[in-house]
Amino acid sequence: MTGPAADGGSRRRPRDPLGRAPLVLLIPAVLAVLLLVTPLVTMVAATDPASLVAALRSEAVRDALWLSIVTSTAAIVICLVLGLPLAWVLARVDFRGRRLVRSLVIVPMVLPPVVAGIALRTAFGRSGLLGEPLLGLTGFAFPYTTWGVVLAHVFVALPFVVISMEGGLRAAGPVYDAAAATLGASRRLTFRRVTVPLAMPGIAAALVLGWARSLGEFGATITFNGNYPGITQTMPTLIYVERQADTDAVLALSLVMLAVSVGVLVALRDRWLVTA
Amino acid sequence: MTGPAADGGSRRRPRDPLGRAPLVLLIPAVLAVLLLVTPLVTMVAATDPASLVAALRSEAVRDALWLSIVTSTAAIVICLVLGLPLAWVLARVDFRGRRLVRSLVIVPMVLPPVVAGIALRTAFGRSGLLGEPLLGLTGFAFPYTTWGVVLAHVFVALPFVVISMEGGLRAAGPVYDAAAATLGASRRLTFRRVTVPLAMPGIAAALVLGWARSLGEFGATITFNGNYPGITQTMPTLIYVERQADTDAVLALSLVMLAVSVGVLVALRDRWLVTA
Amino acid sequence: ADDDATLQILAAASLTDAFTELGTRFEAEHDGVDVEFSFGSSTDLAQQAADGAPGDVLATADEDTMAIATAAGAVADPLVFATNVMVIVTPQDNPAGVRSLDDLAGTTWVRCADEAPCGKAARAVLERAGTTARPASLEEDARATLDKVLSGEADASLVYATDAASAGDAVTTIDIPAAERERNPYLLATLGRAGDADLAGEWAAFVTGPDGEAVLTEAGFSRP
Amino acid sequence: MSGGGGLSARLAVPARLDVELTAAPGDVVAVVGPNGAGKTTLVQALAGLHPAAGTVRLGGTDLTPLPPQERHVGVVFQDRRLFPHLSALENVAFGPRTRGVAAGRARAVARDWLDRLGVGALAARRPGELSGGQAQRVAIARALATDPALLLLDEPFTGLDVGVAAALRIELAGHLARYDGVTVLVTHDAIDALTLATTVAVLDGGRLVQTGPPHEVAARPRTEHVARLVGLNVIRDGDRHRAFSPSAVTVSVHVPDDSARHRWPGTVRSAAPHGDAVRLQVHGDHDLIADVTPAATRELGLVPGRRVWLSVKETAITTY
Amino acid sequence: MSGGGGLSARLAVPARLDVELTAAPGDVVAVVGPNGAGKTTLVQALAGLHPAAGTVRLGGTDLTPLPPQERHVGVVFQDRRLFPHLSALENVAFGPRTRGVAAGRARAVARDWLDRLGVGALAARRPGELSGGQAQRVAIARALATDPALLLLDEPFTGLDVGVAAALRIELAGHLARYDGVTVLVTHDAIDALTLATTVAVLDGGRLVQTGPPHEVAARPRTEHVARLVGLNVIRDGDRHRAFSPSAVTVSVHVPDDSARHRWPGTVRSAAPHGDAVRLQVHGDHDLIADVTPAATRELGLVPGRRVWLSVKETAITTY
Ligand SMILES: Nc1ncnc2c1ncn2[C@@H]1O[C@H](COP(=O)(O)OP(=O)(O)OP(=O)(O)O)[C@@H](O)[C@H]1O
Ligand SMILES: Nc1ncnc2c1ncn2[C@@H]1O[C@H](COP(=O)(O)OP(=O)(O)OP(=O)(O)O)[C@@H](O)[C@H]1O
Ligand code: MOO
Ligand SMILES: [Mg+2]
Ligand SMILES: [Mg+2]
Repeated sequence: MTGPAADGGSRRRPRDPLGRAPLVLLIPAVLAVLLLVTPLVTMVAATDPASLVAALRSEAVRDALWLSIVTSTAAIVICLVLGLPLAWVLARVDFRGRRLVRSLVIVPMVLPPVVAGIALRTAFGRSGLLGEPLLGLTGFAFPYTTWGVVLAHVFVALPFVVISMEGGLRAAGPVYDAAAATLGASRRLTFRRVTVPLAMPGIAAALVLGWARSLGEFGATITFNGNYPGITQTMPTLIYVERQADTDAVLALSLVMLAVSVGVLVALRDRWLVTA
Repeated sequence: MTGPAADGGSRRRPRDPLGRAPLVLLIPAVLAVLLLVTPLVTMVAATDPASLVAALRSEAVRDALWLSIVTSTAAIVICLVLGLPLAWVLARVDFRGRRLVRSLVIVPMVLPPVVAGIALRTAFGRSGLLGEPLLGLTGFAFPYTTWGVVLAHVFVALPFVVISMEGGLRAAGPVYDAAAATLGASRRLTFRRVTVPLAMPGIAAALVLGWARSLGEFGATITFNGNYPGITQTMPTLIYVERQADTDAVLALSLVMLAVSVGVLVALRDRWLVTA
Repeated sequence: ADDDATLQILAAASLTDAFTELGTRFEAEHDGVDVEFSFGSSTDLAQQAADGAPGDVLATADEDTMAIATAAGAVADPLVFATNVMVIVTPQDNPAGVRSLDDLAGTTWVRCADEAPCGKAARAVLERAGTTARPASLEEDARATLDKVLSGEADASLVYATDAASAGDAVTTIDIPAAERERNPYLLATLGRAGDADLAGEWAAFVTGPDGEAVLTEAGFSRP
Repeated sequence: MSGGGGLSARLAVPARLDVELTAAPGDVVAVVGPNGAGKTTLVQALAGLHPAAGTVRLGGTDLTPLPPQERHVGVVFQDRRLFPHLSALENVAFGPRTRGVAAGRARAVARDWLDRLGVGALAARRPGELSGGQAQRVAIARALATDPALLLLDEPFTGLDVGVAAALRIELAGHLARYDGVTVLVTHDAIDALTLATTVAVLDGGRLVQTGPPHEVAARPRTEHVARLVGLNVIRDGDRHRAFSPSAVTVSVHVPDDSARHRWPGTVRSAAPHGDAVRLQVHGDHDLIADVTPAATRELGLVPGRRVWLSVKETAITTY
Repeated sequence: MSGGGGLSARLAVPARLDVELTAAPGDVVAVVGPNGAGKTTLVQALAGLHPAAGTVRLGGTDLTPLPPQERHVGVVFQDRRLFPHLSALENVAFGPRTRGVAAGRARAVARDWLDRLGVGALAARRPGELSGGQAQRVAIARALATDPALLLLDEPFTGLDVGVAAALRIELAGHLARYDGVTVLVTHDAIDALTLATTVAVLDGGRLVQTGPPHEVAARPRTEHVARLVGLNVIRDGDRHRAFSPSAVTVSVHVPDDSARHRWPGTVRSAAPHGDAVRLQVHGDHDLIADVTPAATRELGLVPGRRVWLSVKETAITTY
């Protein structure tokens, strides 16, 4: 409590005690950033400012942007609700067939999005295996509805979320689960109060991955749900359709999407992505 | 060494000491698996066996499959070479602007694949900002070549790989880096002998994510590279073209892709995906 | 014709069936010639052609997209080699009992998006007929529109006659009288940088010749 | 012995543990034994954290089928396992909270325990911001705060400074005196075993080799490890043991010509102050310890490496 | 003192540490102090692992600008930090390997160290498969195997059983006697400080409050912590200290009427065997310790809670 010297007011970034990062790692890292950033920069440069203004004024753009945000967010909430338990089971429960389940979970990632849409149709379409009885019983069908968009997003994003979360949960050592158990915490409480907070960086990163994947998703959505403004037309769908008519507009629309997503990512504080 | 009782020969899976997994986690986990697996099953059921046989016989399919595997594998190797250092820098080096770099790295994930293709064109296209001088100097241009396919795959998969690896590297505690440093290991050696082996489960999971993403990639590839059989026509591109002619064939082709990818995923032993 | 020449054709995806067949016939007639296709959306192809993508011939599904290539100086003097017309298709058993555009109201039907070539045609037809029924979806392209009927996801859709023809017995095709006056053209042009302009020219002639006529008609196209 | 009311356990982990342990309510069982003897394994098996064959009964309840969260144990782990994402206070309040204590009350209980262990001022810090000994005290507070029926302390005084360790022994002795549960205390320190325990259980190679009241085990150690622990010399003679105190050992630099019947040559390995005496470790046929006066140490030059003779009178030896 | 050849450090970590430390080549500096005094912080700062203001010079070289990997230190971390993915052998061979020793030779060196520390049989196990004390020994082997110029041992005997700890002290004493580097040994155990150290440095609240040869610090402790550590009573009297041995204390249950000038009332907090005596902790105005005979303990009923009077003769007190 009574320290030898008061903490200086200056909050300078301290020199890393382990020394400078080696060039053999810095150089590829810089290359990687350049590879990812250059196309974004050139795309911005190639965009006609006039069409950007037009895009921002367009009601169709606002609708699509809003729908994109709503459906991606809904999808990621569902991915959290379904995916976190699945990731936990894969990380913590030692059951026969775990390897198979993990492989099956990865498979939808491999499907080209359009095929994912077709697969969804065979299951949940109006004449799909589950969709047909559902329609008969309730009169509800996923295709052509916003729910269908969310379903497609979940199907595409969930594998990324689960696999990525599983890594995070494994890193949040089971020794703390054991400690919590001796303190009387049920597995459920342990999950909520210990495992999840400890794995939070990984979980958050997984959700960002999933959200981004879902925001850019288009093939499965359009194949399964079609494209109707205000109902199923997300930004990527609008961009795709628009492209057939007006290439300039595509860049402008893409920029709008980029701006929104960078805004969201920066707004999620650093610690939500990964904590130091 | 001299134990009180010999280890029984039976290798039964021991009961989890912490008790059964709670239903509140098991139920959503099962739902998640069902959601992901049902469409795959119904898709298999909907496939006409005859077209499956035809697909397997087709030379175009074999070419495209081979190209897909080659380009995805090349892409993931590049993702490893560039992405692992970048992930390490994001996880370990405390530099001004780290948050911004991380956001920029995530952005390409948000781009709909077709837009990613357009962005790539503005940078690396024959008349792109970098592509034009490159073409002028070397006579080489990325678009419409297998290199272009690999570039598109890297652009699309790298963000997933980096963000996911960063989580893994963060979990491989820096305290071990410090221990290695006191034993005389340079940061480079520490990276190779300590950090990477410790983060292996996360790194492997990230590579699987990236490989899967790249295998299913199609929008950026076809936009940036066109669709030339044997050169740029990957499985997803072939499936796209085939869809214009024959939906049955699409299912058959997708199944072939699925089978191959499940085969690869299962072949990568459990420990390569995530170790217990 | 030359030995061991390759003819590289960039063609709208809706031409996949017809051009593949024509390619086989062309190869049979031209010893040592290899015809290769790069199918894609007309927009993609036109842009790629403008960007200098390898290829000898560009075939697009409408004038606007061909204009992209023309404007870039990649092609000159495109020619219309076929036209297409809108029809209604329903699943084979026509569950919603659609007989004409007027029956669309109240059913789950789809058409192409306004921005797609097939969407422009569909909208023109619908406007001409005064139909105001709202589709469930504005599809990305003609094939996706057909697909919705084929898979039972839609009761009806407006597609090209060529798409209907490719689906064969799987669908019931209903002609639209008002559509005849909204035919849309398919254009073909030799790319400026064609490796073998002669061969490209021969392909144009072949497509507009008797073989082309036979195959294209079989596929549901009409002559311009 | 019947385990009615107290603890009665029979546990086996292949190749690591095979013990039978009973204790009456209120008992404090000190588990001692060399590294790798299975002490931690025993603690974990009792807590239900390590799969083990056998049964554990406590106060008439059969704990065997119960998972750890229903056994109502309190554990100080050898590797501490404080939750890194929670403050010291939250770590300690965790147990009461899960046992249904209201949040405010749980925090008050936690704060009280932290105060008792002298780390109340650090309540808001996370484990990563504590020194080793500070963290150890938080770990002890966390285990005690749940008021468990079975208290399992795996080397709880590790890393504590002498003052705190002494104070904590007193605190713990007071607590354990009022406590009618069973305590299992793993320790490498004779003081813990002798001051806190009602029973000492000596573990070696996964088996219990001796159990009994502290003074008895201390007086008649059956393993070299316990002899070292309590500072006695023990020599095995067939299946009997002969024990004698280090202060009964006479050290000379020549062959002794006195009446002592027992004498051994050896080499001094170390010399260190022990109370008012100097304790020598002598290596020979037997490894023995001898306490001599500081004066003698100087006069005889008893530094490491010195060859010496040790002798003990028969009357100073207990045989059992 | 000049640091020429030896260690000369001046280190400050805001609010945690501010010390100046010098040591000659071959010196073993025992750093003692209560929990949270800054001992681990000092070790980490010397190793270059904790950002600190100041300078560190060793054998004429200025280590200050050097990162840890170039300081050639050997560290036993308080939290061990064995590489979990490497076997015990690989952990120990890691240092020699990075210092350029050929693989086979490094493994031989590692095996030798593991053997010396009695864990050679566990060479193939990973840290997760070792008991606490076994892992601790591997950690010590790992630090020693690099033959460092500066050896930093943070509570190296933690979790070791008495036999091993004693053997290890002997082993280490031998090693350190031949060693011309500087050793900094953090410990809570008086025996370590007294048997292994050439200098004892007492840290409190981040500052060095006393430095000197072991016997001097032991004889004239300036902090209560050191007094406790060496088992002396120390009473502060203005800026002077008065020390006396626990065996000089007379315990009575009534107000003593003898000639002793110094007497204090108090309550017995604990009674534990200490050598052949019983050591009492007595709580009063001062917390004092007193050694009495087991017989006296029984006769006077010196159990915890008993009110007693302590007295010391003036002649038994050292004032400094
Ligand atoms: N995961 C494991 N696999 C194999 N053997 C193990 C494993 N964990 C521990 N052991 C062995 O089991 C034995 C008992 O270990 P345990 O941790 O119970 O010892 P301990 O008595 O607590 O020792 P210490 O005093 O060093 O803490 C040791 O020999 C140890 O090497
Ligand atoms: N990350 C941190 N942030 C703030 N304070 C810290 C942090 N780490 C340690 N401290 C404090 O610094 C002081 C010195 O800690 P240090 O670990 O050096 O103590 P120590 O002397 O090694 O104690 P011990 O004997 O318990 O190991 C302690 O009071 C501790 O609470
Ligand atoms: O350009 Mo198309 O033929 O509508 O896909
Ligand atoms: Mg242990
Ligand atoms: Mg410390």
